[in-house]
Amino acid sequence: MTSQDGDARRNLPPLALHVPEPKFRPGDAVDFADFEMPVAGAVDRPPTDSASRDMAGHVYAMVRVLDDEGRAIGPWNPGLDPDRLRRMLREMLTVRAFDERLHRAQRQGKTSFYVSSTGEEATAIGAAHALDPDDMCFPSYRQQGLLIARGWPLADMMCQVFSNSGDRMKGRQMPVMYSARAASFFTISGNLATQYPQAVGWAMASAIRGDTRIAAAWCGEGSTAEGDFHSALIFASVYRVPVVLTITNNQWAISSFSGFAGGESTTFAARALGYGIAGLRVDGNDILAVYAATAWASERARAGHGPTLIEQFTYRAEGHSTSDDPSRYRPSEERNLWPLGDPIKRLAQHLTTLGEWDDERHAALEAEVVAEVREAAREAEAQGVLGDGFRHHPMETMFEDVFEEMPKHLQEQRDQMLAEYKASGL
Amino acid sequence: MTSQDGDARRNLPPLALHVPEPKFRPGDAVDFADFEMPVAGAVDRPPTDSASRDMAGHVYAMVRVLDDEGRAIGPWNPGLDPDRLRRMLREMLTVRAFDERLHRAQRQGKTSFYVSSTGEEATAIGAAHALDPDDMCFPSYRQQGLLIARGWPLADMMCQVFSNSGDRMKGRQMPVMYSARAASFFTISGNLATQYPQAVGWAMASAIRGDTRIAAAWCGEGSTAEGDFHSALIFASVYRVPVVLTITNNQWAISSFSGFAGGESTTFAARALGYGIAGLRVDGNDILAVYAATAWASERARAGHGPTLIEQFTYRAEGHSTSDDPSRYRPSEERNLWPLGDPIKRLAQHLTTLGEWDDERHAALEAEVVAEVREAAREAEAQGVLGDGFRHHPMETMFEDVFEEMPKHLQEQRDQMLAEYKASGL
Amino acid sequence: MIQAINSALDVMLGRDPMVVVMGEDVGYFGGVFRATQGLQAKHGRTRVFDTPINECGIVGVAVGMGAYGLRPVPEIQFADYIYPALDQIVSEAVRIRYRSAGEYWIPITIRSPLGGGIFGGQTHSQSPEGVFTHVTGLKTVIPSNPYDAKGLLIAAIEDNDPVLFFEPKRIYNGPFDGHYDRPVTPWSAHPAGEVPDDYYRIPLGKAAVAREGNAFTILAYGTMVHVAIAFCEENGVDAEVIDLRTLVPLDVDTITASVEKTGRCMIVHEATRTGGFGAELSATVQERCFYALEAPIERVTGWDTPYPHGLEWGYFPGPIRLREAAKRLMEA
Amino acid sequence: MIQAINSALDVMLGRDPMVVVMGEDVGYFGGVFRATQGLQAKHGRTRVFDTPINECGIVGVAVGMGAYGLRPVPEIQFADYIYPALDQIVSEAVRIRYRSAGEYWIPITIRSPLGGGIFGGQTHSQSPEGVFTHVTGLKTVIPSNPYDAKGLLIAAIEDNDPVLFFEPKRIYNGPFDGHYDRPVTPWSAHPAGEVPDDYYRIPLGKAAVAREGNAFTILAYGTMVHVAIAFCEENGVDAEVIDLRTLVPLDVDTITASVEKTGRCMIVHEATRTGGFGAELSATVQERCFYALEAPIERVTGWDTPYPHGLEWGYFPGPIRLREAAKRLMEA
Ligand SMILES: Cc1ncc(C[n+]2csc(CCOP(=O)(O)OP(=O)(O)O)c2C)c(N)n1
Ligand SMILES: Cc1ncc(C[n+]2csc(CCOP(=O)(O)OP(=O)(O)O)c2C)c(N)n1
Ligand SMILES: [Mg+2]
Ligand SMILES: [Mg+2]
Repeated sequence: MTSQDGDARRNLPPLALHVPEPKFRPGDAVDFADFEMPVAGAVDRPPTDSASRDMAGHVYAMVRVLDDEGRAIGPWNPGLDPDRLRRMLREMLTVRAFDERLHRAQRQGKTSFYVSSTGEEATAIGAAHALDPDDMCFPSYRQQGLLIARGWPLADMMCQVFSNSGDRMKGRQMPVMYSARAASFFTISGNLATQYPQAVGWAMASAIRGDTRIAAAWCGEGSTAEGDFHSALIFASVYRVPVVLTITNNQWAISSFSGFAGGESTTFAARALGYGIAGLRVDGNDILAVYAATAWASERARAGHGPTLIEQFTYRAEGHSTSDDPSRYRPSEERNLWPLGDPIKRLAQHLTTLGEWDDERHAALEAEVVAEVREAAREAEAQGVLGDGFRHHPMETMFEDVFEEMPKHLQEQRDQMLAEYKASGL
Repeated sequence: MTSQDGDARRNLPPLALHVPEPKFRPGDAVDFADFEMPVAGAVDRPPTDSASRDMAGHVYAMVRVLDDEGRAIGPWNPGLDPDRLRRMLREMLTVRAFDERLHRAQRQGKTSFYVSSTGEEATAIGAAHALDPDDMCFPSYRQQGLLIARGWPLADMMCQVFSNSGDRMKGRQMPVMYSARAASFFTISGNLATQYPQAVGWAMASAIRGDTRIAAAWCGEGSTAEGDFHSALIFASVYRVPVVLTITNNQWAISSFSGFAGGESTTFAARALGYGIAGLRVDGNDILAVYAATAWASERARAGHGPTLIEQFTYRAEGHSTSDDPSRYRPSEERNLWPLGDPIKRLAQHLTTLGEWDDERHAALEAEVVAEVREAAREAEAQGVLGDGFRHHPMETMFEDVFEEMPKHLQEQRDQMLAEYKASGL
Repeated sequence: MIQAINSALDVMLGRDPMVVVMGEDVGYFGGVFRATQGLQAKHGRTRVFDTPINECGIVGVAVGMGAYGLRPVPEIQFADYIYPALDQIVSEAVRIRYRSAGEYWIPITIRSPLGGGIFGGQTHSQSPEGVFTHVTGLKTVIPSNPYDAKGLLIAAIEDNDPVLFFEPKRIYNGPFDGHYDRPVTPWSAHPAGEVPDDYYRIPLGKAAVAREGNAFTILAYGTMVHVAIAFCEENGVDAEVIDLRTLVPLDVDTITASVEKTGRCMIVHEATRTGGFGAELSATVQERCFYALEAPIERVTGWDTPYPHGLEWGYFPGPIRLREAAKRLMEA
Repeated sequence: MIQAINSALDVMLGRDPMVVVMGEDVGYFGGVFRATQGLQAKHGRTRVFDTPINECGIVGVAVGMGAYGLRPVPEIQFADYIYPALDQIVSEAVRIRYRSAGEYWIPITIRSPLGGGIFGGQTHSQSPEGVFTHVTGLKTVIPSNPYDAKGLLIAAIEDNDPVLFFEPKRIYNGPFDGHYDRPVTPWSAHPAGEVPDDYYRIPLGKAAVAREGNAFTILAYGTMVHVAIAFCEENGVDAEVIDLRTLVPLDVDTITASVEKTGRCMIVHEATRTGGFGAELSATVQERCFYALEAPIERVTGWDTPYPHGLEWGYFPGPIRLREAAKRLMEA
């Protein structure tokens, strides 16, 4: 084995590589005592035409509206009416019930894979409410909340997860990779962060055409390391694109903590400074803060002041997906000790503080959404689950939509497949 | 033609796309009156273990050592002795003469392509002096100054440019894509910014091995838009890598001004903030500032405090390359009115201020380096120039070094080529 | 050919407000090969514009624009620089119709100059079409003359699927007979150099018989069409030259008709040999014309080396190599 | 097979201080397929570590490490995610020795799981080897069993050129006979499942005759070797199965010897058909064995579609397709 190594100079101290490690590993006692809880209501709300550099503080602080007692305070309080808050609560509960049901369905062998968003429901639901219904969403695989907030039928989503005969995606995509054009929801990719430049491009197109719709995109904090993230931010900055770019920082990327995406050295919102665009850092488990920040960014975009990068600070309560076992790399109790709490409980507490909610109504609502999810699951499962023989789209549909018109070589391949099936007595 | 466009909402003002435009286009009167000249000596020199966030001001300000009278002032003054300054001056003059000679050679048809660094000589020469000779350089195509400062034979570089029989790269690379392992100078790529993550990787390796050598990389401001730039910065930040990353912001990328790389919204040094690493912005035509900033960054790296991103603010005085005609996209007089002047003149003025230089010695030195370059060109051209028949490496050398050992299919192809030549009477 | 491409873009920018043209240096400057010269001045800065130097972003935002309903025509300055965009092409542009079951589609045309013969060295000379012809959902077009270039480019822009439109830069200014030591002849002297000002289309997926003959069939595209024809003419070889024009979808019928007639087949391309598009052509021809073949199919391609700057004419599959291959083909 | 790969990495980390192992989730966690389990604990955090999610960076820094003198073994979590790294592979890793005329070289081994059959959908199932086999300067290895996997991976790590080491994930835990509805048999029941603990090498560029036979030759690699053998056994077909093991450089001699003997050839791979590595194999076989061939070469491959999640067994070239192709081949 040849080495290209030279001789180190002996009179200098040796260099060393820093390899990040999370605070706690399985076996460690979890202790968030030194977590500095950002004060609710303390961050100012700058005008939406502020220069990026003038709001540098906002990338290091954290916008919080709900305080420990569940009161909404400070300049970011969006002052939403109780009906709207109850709708948000209902939608978050629906997402949670939906996730629980499909996680279980995967365990029961009804599909291959599922991704929950447990603990992060506020990031999608809050944003959906702050955007206009026809603003275009470019989500990652963890924004099922957007679809649910936009009223998309649960059974339709479940059919996708089951790759069954009711799956509008015809069994082509892995579970949770929804597409819903009528809800202005872009087809989800399995490749991380590719949606980021696409969202920027869509918003550029909207600006070129003098349209009024803006675009929004989401990716995880781990995915911000991808080159596509940089591509998106450069283009967004150069053309002052009307786009809202959200990083859901749930602190984990499969087994890697956010330090492997640069989180030890600064915040993710701080990336905005490097591109001269607006950046906001938000308590992602505080749905009012999520709403307010997204509304601020969308107002900014609509007024022609360009893009905003929002970091939603949250915590991935479950495993990365059904393929994952988080107890292998982080203590199981971390989830419960996590200081920013649960977004559903926090909104419920707020509504209670307002005198607009109580435990009974909460229990009733929970039961209601669970029943709704159960009903949807029945409807979806009636159309088949993954692997149950021929309850999927016909095999030859596989050749459709590769191109707009099927070219000859694909027609030939389709015909060959059918002929071979026939010859085999299938 | 089908459209996927929806209907714009009529009650909102239409969006518009911002497309950057440089200040001056051919035909415009060039006027830098509103250029805010940064004050020499005004920027503080923070300790080399400062946190990135604590030196945020340094990414927006500009480190300058030489004032308008050519005096070296302020905390960044490296206090170099006159001999060293004269060496730097000589090297800058050599680069300029070298560039002029080879630019001419290309025009005379002796090679296909050439890239000058006129006006930017300080960025490479200043950095080379601040690094240790065995620190590893990952240059772009515009850092010929590094090789010249490290004493590399000019004739050897010219042979590469001529792709002749003396070309150690065996005629394989385009002109100026040097490689000089003995000078710790990495093989230059034609693909922009790829050297950035490579430099980070080399420095990671050095740290893993407990070596003492650091790495340095250069790219143009236009190239910072590439994904590789982001890759490099993420890895550099995560592992606190001992690497000095320089952006030579010469304000142009072929015909595109720096606004198309994000330069309208912030500085290029500001990118550092997004990764939580140290950032410095420097007058790249002030070789003392270049030296001082590179020395600061290398001290920081060696002490284990991680990477630094340095923006060297300069101006590309010539065309992008011999294939370019800058008068098509910018006024020709911009070059002369550019407020930060010429790095060679500024260093000469400084030496003169010190009483260590005068016009006569300058003229003599110029004549000396021109003669040296002429001599080297003679030596190189004696080994052939591009396209002069068989004054290049034998054709069959083309098959070498694709792999360490030539596999059978390449041997067969080589033999086929030789047999076909023979059959054709060649 | 560069004017023909410029004209196609001009025509389409004029006809369809959804068309936008973008890329490094394509705006004010008009592109490093002048393909977009004058278009920004004529059609405006939001229709024709420069981009950051980020090929991933160029294609990535074009995908988003395509999803919106525009017909973006991004340029990659050299085909050698398309690799950073590969993921947005392979995993996104060409997959979106499929994965959304037709809800979204991406009508983009990526233009890029390819090929060598201009002393561009290994990073301005590559012919990477073989990387893309393996990618399903993508159409790949390589024109060989101005007339085709314009008609094919218009068809590509109007196509509702992603199209990769590679332009052989060696023939931007005139056809090339393979003799690098001869003066360049301009397109004006060539019949296909005449290009109507107006709109016209050449359908994707149709090859052309560039020269009729009976001795054997030469399958070629781009620059090599001219090298092949010149070879036949200079050597009095009665070969049939098929100009593929579109690589995917491939016009198999035209190919097989010719090979059935001649019984012998030579495949010529500038790209490296192993795994190049020639391999697919060879496999297809032997599958379809097995019983008609009288000799092994010959592949005349770039060697399996990078494209070397100073030695480029050793790499280029020129007249000598065609002659020797023809000998082997006819003697077999 | 996953243990064999783990063992190869363990052995090489122990033998050579220049070896480092890196990638998304490969450190503490030990990789999403557990290939690097226990290695960080044993060899330390600067030898085995997690990386940012940036495939371009993973390969890019590995290139720099290779230039320094390390032997990095980066992992790309799924072959479907290798495209963002393409430029650093194609334009850098494999070109550096050439462009520097041997001054620098990049001894890296990129590991990545490929192939389908685990309901991974279109972004966890691809077989992109055909994109890479066209790239000169790169070696491409695809093992089909634990014994080979370990010996080939060690040889790859010791190789001074960049090697792409694709691991068919369907056979990580046992061979696969192509019948998705049958229970998985573990490697322990297979002769090649026995893997010595110590260092050994299997040279790159050598194919293996996985099964002898006379009726026709099947060229296969990875998962499809087992599908092919099972097909022969279940149908009493006397075919010879060649396990290529290394795609580039290709063991042409073993291939031609077999086809000269049998006179018929079937090529099997999971990747899409057009422009796949099967095209190169077909072209090579017809060039070298033209006069021995009694029937057109058959390519049995994935269809030219993305790998569909729910319909994956329609895409997979399984027993039905092999049977029908064999019929055509023998009846011709
Ligand atoms: C290009 C690419 N690389 C790697 C993967 C594999 N992968 C899937 S999810 C994931 C982690 C993403 O983490 P993060 O971005 O933080 O999102 P989260 O899952 O936490 O929402 C990885 C590495 C992928 N899907 N695509
Ligand atoms: C990946 C890639 N894309 C595009 C190019 C074509 N190109 C060569 S130099 C250049 C401009 C670079 O500008 P900048 O980074 O500012 O460096 P400068 O030339 O000013 O030193 C471009 C676009 C390339 N070489 N590589
Ligand atoms: Mg995450
Ligand atoms: Mg520049």
